[in-house]
Amino acid sequence: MSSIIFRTATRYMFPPLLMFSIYLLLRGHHYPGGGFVGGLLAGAAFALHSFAFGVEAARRALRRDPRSIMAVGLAIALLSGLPGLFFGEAFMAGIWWEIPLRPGVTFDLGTPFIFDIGVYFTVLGVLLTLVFAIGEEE
Amino acid sequence: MEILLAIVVGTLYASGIYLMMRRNLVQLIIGLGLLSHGANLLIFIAGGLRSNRAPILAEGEKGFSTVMADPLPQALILTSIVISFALTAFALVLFLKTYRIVGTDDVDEMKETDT
Amino acid sequence: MVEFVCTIVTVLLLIAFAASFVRVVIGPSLPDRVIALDMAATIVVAIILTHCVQSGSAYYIPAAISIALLSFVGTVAFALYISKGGPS
Amino acid sequence: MLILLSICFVAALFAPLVYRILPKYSGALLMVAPLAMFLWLIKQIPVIRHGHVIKQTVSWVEKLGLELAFCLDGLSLLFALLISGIGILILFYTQGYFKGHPQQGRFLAYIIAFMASMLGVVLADHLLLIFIFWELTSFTSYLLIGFNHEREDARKAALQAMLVTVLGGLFLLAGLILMSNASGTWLLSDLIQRGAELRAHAHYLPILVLVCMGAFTKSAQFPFHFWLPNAMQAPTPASAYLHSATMVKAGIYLLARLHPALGGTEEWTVILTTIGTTTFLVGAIMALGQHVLKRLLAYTTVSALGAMVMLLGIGTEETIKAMMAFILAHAFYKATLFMIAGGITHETSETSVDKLGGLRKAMPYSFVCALLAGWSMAGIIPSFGFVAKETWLHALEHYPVLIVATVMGGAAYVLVGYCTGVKPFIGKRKGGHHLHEVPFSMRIGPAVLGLGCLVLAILSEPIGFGIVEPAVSAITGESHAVHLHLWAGFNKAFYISLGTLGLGIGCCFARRGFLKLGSGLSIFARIGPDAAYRGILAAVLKFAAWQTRVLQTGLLRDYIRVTVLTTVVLVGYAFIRAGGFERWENLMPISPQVAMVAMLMILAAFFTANSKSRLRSILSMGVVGYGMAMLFTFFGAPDLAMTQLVIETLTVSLLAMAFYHLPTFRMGSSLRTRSIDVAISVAVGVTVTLLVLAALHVQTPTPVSDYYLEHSYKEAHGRNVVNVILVDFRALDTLGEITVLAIAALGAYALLKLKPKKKGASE
Amino acid sequence: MELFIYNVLIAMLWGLLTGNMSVGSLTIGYVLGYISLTLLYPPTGKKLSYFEKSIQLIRFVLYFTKELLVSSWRVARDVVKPLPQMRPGVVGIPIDAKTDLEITMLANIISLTPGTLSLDVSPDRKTLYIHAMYVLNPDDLRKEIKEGLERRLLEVLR
Amino acid sequence: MTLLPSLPIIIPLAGAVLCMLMRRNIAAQRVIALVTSGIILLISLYIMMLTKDGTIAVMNVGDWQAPYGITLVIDMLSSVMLLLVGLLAVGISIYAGAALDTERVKYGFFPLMLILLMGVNGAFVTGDLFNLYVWFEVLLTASFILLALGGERAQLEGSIKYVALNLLSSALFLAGIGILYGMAGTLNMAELAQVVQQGERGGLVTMVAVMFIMAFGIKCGMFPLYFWLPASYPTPPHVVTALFSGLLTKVGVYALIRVFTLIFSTDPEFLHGLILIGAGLTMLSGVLAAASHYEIRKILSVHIVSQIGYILMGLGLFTKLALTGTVVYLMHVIIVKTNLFLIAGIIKRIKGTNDLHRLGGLYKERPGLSILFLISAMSLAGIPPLSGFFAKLTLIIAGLRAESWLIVVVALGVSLLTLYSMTKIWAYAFWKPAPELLPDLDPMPKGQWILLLPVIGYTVIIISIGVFAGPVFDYADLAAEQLMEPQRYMEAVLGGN
Amino acid sequence: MITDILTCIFLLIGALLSLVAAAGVLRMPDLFIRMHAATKVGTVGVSSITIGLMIHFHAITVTSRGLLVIAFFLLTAPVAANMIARAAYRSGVNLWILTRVDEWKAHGEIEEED
Ligand code: NA
Ligand code: NA
Repeated sequence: MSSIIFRTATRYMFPPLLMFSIYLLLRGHHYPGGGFVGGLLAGAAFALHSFAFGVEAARRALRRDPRSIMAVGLAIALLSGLPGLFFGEAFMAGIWWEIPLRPGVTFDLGTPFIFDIGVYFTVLGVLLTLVFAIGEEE
Repeated sequence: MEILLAIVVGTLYASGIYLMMRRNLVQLIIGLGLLSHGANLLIFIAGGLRSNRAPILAEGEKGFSTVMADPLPQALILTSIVISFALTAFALVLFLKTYRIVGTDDVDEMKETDT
Repeated sequence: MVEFVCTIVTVLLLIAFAASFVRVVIGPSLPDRVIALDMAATIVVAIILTHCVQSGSAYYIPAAISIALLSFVGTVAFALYISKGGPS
Repeated sequence: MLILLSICFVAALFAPLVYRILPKYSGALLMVAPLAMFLWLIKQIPVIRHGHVIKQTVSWVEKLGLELAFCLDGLSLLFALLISGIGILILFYTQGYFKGHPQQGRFLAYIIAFMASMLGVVLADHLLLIFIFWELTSFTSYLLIGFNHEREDARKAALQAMLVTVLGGLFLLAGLILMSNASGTWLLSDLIQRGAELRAHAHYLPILVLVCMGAFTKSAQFPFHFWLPNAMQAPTPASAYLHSATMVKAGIYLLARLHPALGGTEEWTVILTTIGTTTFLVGAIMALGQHVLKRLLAYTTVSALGAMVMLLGIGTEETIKAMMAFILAHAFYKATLFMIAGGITHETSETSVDKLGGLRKAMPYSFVCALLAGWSMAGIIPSFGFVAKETWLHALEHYPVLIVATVMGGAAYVLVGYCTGVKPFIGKRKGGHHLHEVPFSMRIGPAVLGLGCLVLAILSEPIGFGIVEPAVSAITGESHAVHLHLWAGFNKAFYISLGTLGLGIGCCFARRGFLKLGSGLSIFARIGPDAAYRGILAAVLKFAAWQTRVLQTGLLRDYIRVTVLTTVVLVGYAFIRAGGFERWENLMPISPQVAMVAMLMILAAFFTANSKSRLRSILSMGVVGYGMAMLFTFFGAPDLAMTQLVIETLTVSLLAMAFYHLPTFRMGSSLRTRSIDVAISVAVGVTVTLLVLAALHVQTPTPVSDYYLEHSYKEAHGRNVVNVILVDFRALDTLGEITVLAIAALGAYALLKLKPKKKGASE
Repeated sequence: MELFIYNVLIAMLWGLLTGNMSVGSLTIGYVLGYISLTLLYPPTGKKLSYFEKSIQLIRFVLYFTKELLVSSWRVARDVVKPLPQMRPGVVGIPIDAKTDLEITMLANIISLTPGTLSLDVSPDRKTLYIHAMYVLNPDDLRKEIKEGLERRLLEVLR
Repeated sequence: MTLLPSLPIIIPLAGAVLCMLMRRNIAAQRVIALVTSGIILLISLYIMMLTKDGTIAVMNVGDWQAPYGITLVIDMLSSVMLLLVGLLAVGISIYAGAALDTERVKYGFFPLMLILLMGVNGAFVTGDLFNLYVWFEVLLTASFILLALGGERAQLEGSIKYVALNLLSSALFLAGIGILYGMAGTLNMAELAQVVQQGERGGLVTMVAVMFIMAFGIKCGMFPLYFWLPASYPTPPHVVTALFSGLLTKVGVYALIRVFTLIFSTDPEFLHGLILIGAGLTMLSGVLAAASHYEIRKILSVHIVSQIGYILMGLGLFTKLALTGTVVYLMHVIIVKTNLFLIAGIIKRIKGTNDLHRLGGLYKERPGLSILFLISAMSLAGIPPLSGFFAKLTLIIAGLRAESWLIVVVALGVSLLTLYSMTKIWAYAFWKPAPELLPDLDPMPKGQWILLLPVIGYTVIIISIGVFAGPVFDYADLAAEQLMEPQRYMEAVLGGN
Repeated sequence: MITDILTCIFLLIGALLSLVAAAGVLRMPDLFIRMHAATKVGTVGVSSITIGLMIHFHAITVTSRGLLVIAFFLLTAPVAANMIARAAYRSGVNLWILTRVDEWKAHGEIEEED
């Protein structure tokens, strides 16, 4: 089994890692990052978890089967292409909503961003499907 | 500069092909990896190394004032990197499984289906 | 001045990178290669950070963090591999 | 016409069904189709007789110029009458022959389909349509010859017949298309008008040869005759129909049909006469040595077909008239004899003439019919065979050499006519078991046709101007009056004919000698065309096996070598063809960082490739990846650098995780192998480098990218242009990319978890 | 309680990352941190007490930085010298640290300090084995680590 | 047009996602796959209606105007290909639903199949070179997995060669794209065509074109690049081979046709000459290989190679008539080949083997199946008036009109050898009496009639292509016309400037 | 100006430290000693360069992220080193011949563990 040191370190690194991955996702549209790298880092966090506590524990922490997450991610990415149609535009046309955070400051939420979220979840699911499957190999 | 990089691309392709012709499954995978590196670098060079400035618009600005690196080859390479990662991962598992079932990782011994 | 120093720094770092690459090649044990590669990754981070200074764009910093984290995960994976008695 | 033809095909289609529902009456029911055709044709005789031509055209494949164009003139009328008329009789015959046979329905289907196809050949006016029906006859005859499919001989014979005739068909196709290209029309009726043009065309000789190849294979001309005797594996109704009366005459029909377009040249005459005469003699001689009923008949059929080609080759009005008369005579007597032979074998289970005898008591009807047919075959008055032979000899007046040949052949016909029409019925009974006459349905055909030999002779005159004359006119392309006489007086031809008969009778006495000769001739089986066919087939198969062995070695290395070398050679050739490089402009100056990274990458790639330790190899590849990331960093691609590094690390880690389950490197290749591989790899490297260098000097400004840079923030709300391209401008790529990722993971998972089942579990 | 601090820390980290220390941003950070934590710990009734130990923390950081620089220098010098002067050895150190966090922190700090590298904790969690570059006397080394690093660290943590 | 051209991509993906979400419910997956396939077919029929008057349907994904975004373009060729995919999808779904074991379904056969269809459709509709690469990878990945799924030894060995050589092809393809982009500054095929036709870069264009021949040549199984095909195709379940034979190599051919009529049409003497030589060698080599095998699926597999030769022959001749022939050949061979593999699957089910030496007696026992086989086999051999005849006929007429004698000779000879191979199967498996040693494994497997459904359907199509060759040729002719006049394509995409 | 000089100094220190570390990795006699060089000096090197970076940009966003870089390195480096060292020690990687004491004596005992 892995050492106390590693387990403890993992326990404390896990949340910041997840957070960092979301940070990369959110900032991806303006700065380097994006759903892909974000998803990979989130996956890396769970991979680390599985190294430290075993695949079973990591699966429990994830709550859902990674393959479902993957499918959901794909579904999000696909669905993000549809809103444009309701506005008479083409499939995958970007539709943007300005969400006021506080007076004067708005957050641009757009279908391309939702698409990126789909990428995030797909990549997360993919990486974990792989890591768990290889990890469970005898 | 580009000439040097062209040689790098050539070397990557050459090493990749050489590894693919070895007998070991792992070398096959590594060879494929080098090949995809080579292809990516080729796109990068052929797409033109026109600037070292990242194509990212600074906060507060509305448009680019200087020449930026070409963003399109970058996007293409990103896609290609991800795809080849996916394929490498799958190939790895495939080879693992093959080794288990066939009982060897010697590619030269895998000719049952051809004759 | 900064740009010039950055070039020198990058070259120095590349020499260090080369040195760690040599260790990757000569081994002799797997852990040797792994720590050498980990160090190579660290040096790449350093090079990227230097490039930030040189090009005046701070965009690469998240990249540096990602690499630090991922190389950690990679090193751990190798450590597990070694402790499972995996052959080199 | 089209409707009647369609009815025939429909009848074929439903034959098995009809048979299943009404097994007893299926023959009679299905007979309606050819009967309708036959009656319609009879009705057209006067029309055609007056020089009219009946045409019908329905468009089919417009873009290919292919129409369902049919044309009924004297020639096609004669053939169509034979086909449908004999077809009806064969259907009767089949009813009895296959009584109780489980696959009778299928047989009916095949033979009616064949009949329809054959009718199609003779009625079609469009060159391609002819070919379509032509191929259909080959195909249906394959099914018919192989009808006794559990016998290996039957399967082989069927294959042989089909390969030979289809091969010819392919030649024919090429010939027909060339002909159309040369003449600018697909329609036979137009083509005939443009004969002069065609004969003067540069492609005339190829066209002629190709068409002849088609016709000769179909009509069993030397040296393609060998398939016909072998095809006697077919059930007798099929042999009687296909291999005497109809299919084999398709080639004759075609040549006759094209005579106005292609005929009359020296080439035509030389080719047709030579081949025809050779076939005529070879068939006759081979027939002499046979003792199996059907083979006797088969070889004389070959011979007869040769005679027809010979007569057509000479191409005078007289010879063509003789040919038509002979076709008619031959169809009647040969079909009869085949049916009788089938009946004999049906009742006695005996195939050899020498083991038969004294059947006249048990099979009186058959005897009479056989006698009539044999009579005609021998060319003795009063029979239509005699009429034909008279006309024939008369036509050959100016070709003494051919007359000699005719006499020799005719003598053989006498012998065979005796052996098949008389000998089984006379003399002592052989074989003790209880024999009886063939069933009624099997008597109709021989009776009608046998009597026909006589009746036709009596009706020579009307047949001559009613049926033969239009046909001859169609062949020659101008109208002729044809007079056929049963008795033309004691002329030269008659004496020769008489001589032939005498020689033939002599042959009958010398038959034992011929049988010995026959066994001597069996050497042809080893060195003749049949052997050549087998040899070629075997050689092709051997070559095929060799090429498969050489190409499909099973070694991935070989595959990669060939693939890569081909690429290198072709790209290299294109490079040289393009004239190498031009000069480069606007290259970036060398910067020390990039140069160092480049050197490191080259080294790392080298160590990756040349490593005895797989981990060293893998980690060296990691270094290559890091080098890539640094290059991406230096050239303004932070997203790429980041992704590359992350992916590289992941890949290396995944490999490490998997390595636990894989063995270490063990097998090396020999020095020779490695040297070759190194050489190939270096060639690849050089080619790729040259390619990149060649690409450098043609770089253009990239308007697309400028658009992205300009619109990324304004319209796509993103500052990171690369990311905007990925999720907006070219989001579809990314959608595909994550799909790849997803299924790769799915696949890896499935591969790891799904355990292979025991053998044969799936499908 | 420990979790609460940790959560707050995460929220602040979020602020740092986004470069936006506004209330809204911190709330988002808090929520994200909460989600991450719940993924890790299914809710339990565990209760921990805590108080701010900023002064001790700062003192510790200063001490550690000094150690870091000094030993870095030592190692660097040794690396460059033609003939290295080191005396390496593997030494077991009895530890007072009890909790996972304490043990881990200690091990990490030891590893970070040049010249020492923690190898493993004994199964009974009482001994920490380290590899050291300069082992003139194992007992001196033990004392140095126990009195210096461990004491100060535990001060901060407890 | 804001959606329609993208539906052939979206619908299968949606179906696949649904299947992935319903991982455990096998019955639901079967239904989803069938319904999705049905929708694909309906859409392709609708698209066919739209494009049959010569309209080229264009859609800019994300409303980014060409050449900046990714443009989907459906001309007649694409439309025909889509329709074929639809037809195949429905039949394969039905067959797979009945034939496959639950394990394979549980581990994702249907989502993989649907994704394969997505990739294939994507390749057929895209008007962007890099996007084409992406779809290639999508369908390749799906095919890798379908090939290996099940994990039997032969499958795995075959997969390795398949993976290695196809990835090599991808590397070539990618290199070609990179250079082309550097040269032309665009990835939109219409604009690329414009740039190339301005013709300043002739030499380099030819080099890149050769690379594309190689890259697509590997994918479509051209001589001497086809090794992966015989190594891998005979290994997975029959329904997978059927799917592959219908679609995979054909996408490679489609790509060759697209690229070499639209973009690289400036140097036909060399490039199309090269393709023509390749075509001749391909058909010859494939058919010879078929002659040497005695296993139904191996024979059929190497025959794929041979048929690719015919399809390429039309492209190599590069006349309108020849391309018409190519399009008809594509229609014909996709259906026929799939059908033959499905029949081989049924034979395997009934007799437990596909080895000709061990088979026999099927003609006696299964007249219905025999006729179904015979029709497909003879169509493949080019016996009139079945689909294959018209396809070959057109090519041969085109060859003779172009006075390319040699290729015509080869094509005719190969046709004869094809006939030989088909009759070999017929004689051994159907006519020959059954060898005693082989017990009838499963005299009437339950649900076999479902397996026959698609086979019967395809047989009807095969006959219909022959009988209704007129309309079929109208479509093919329109497709060829559009291919020979790339100007139309460019105008449709770029708006005439 | 002063920031530039400071930036340069920190960058150079970082580079030199990395160089020294690399030299250590090349020269040191056994794995564990090499690890001292690799992990620590490398970490300090990166931190130094990061400080240079923070000084150069002297912007709050860059500084905060720079701090994060340092924090992540300080967090991951020792753990990674520990993992490798432990695994290596247990799997029997040779200690330098001049190693003075080995109080753990678990060297090469990996098989018992698993
Ligand atoms: Na690290
Ligand atoms: Na480190």
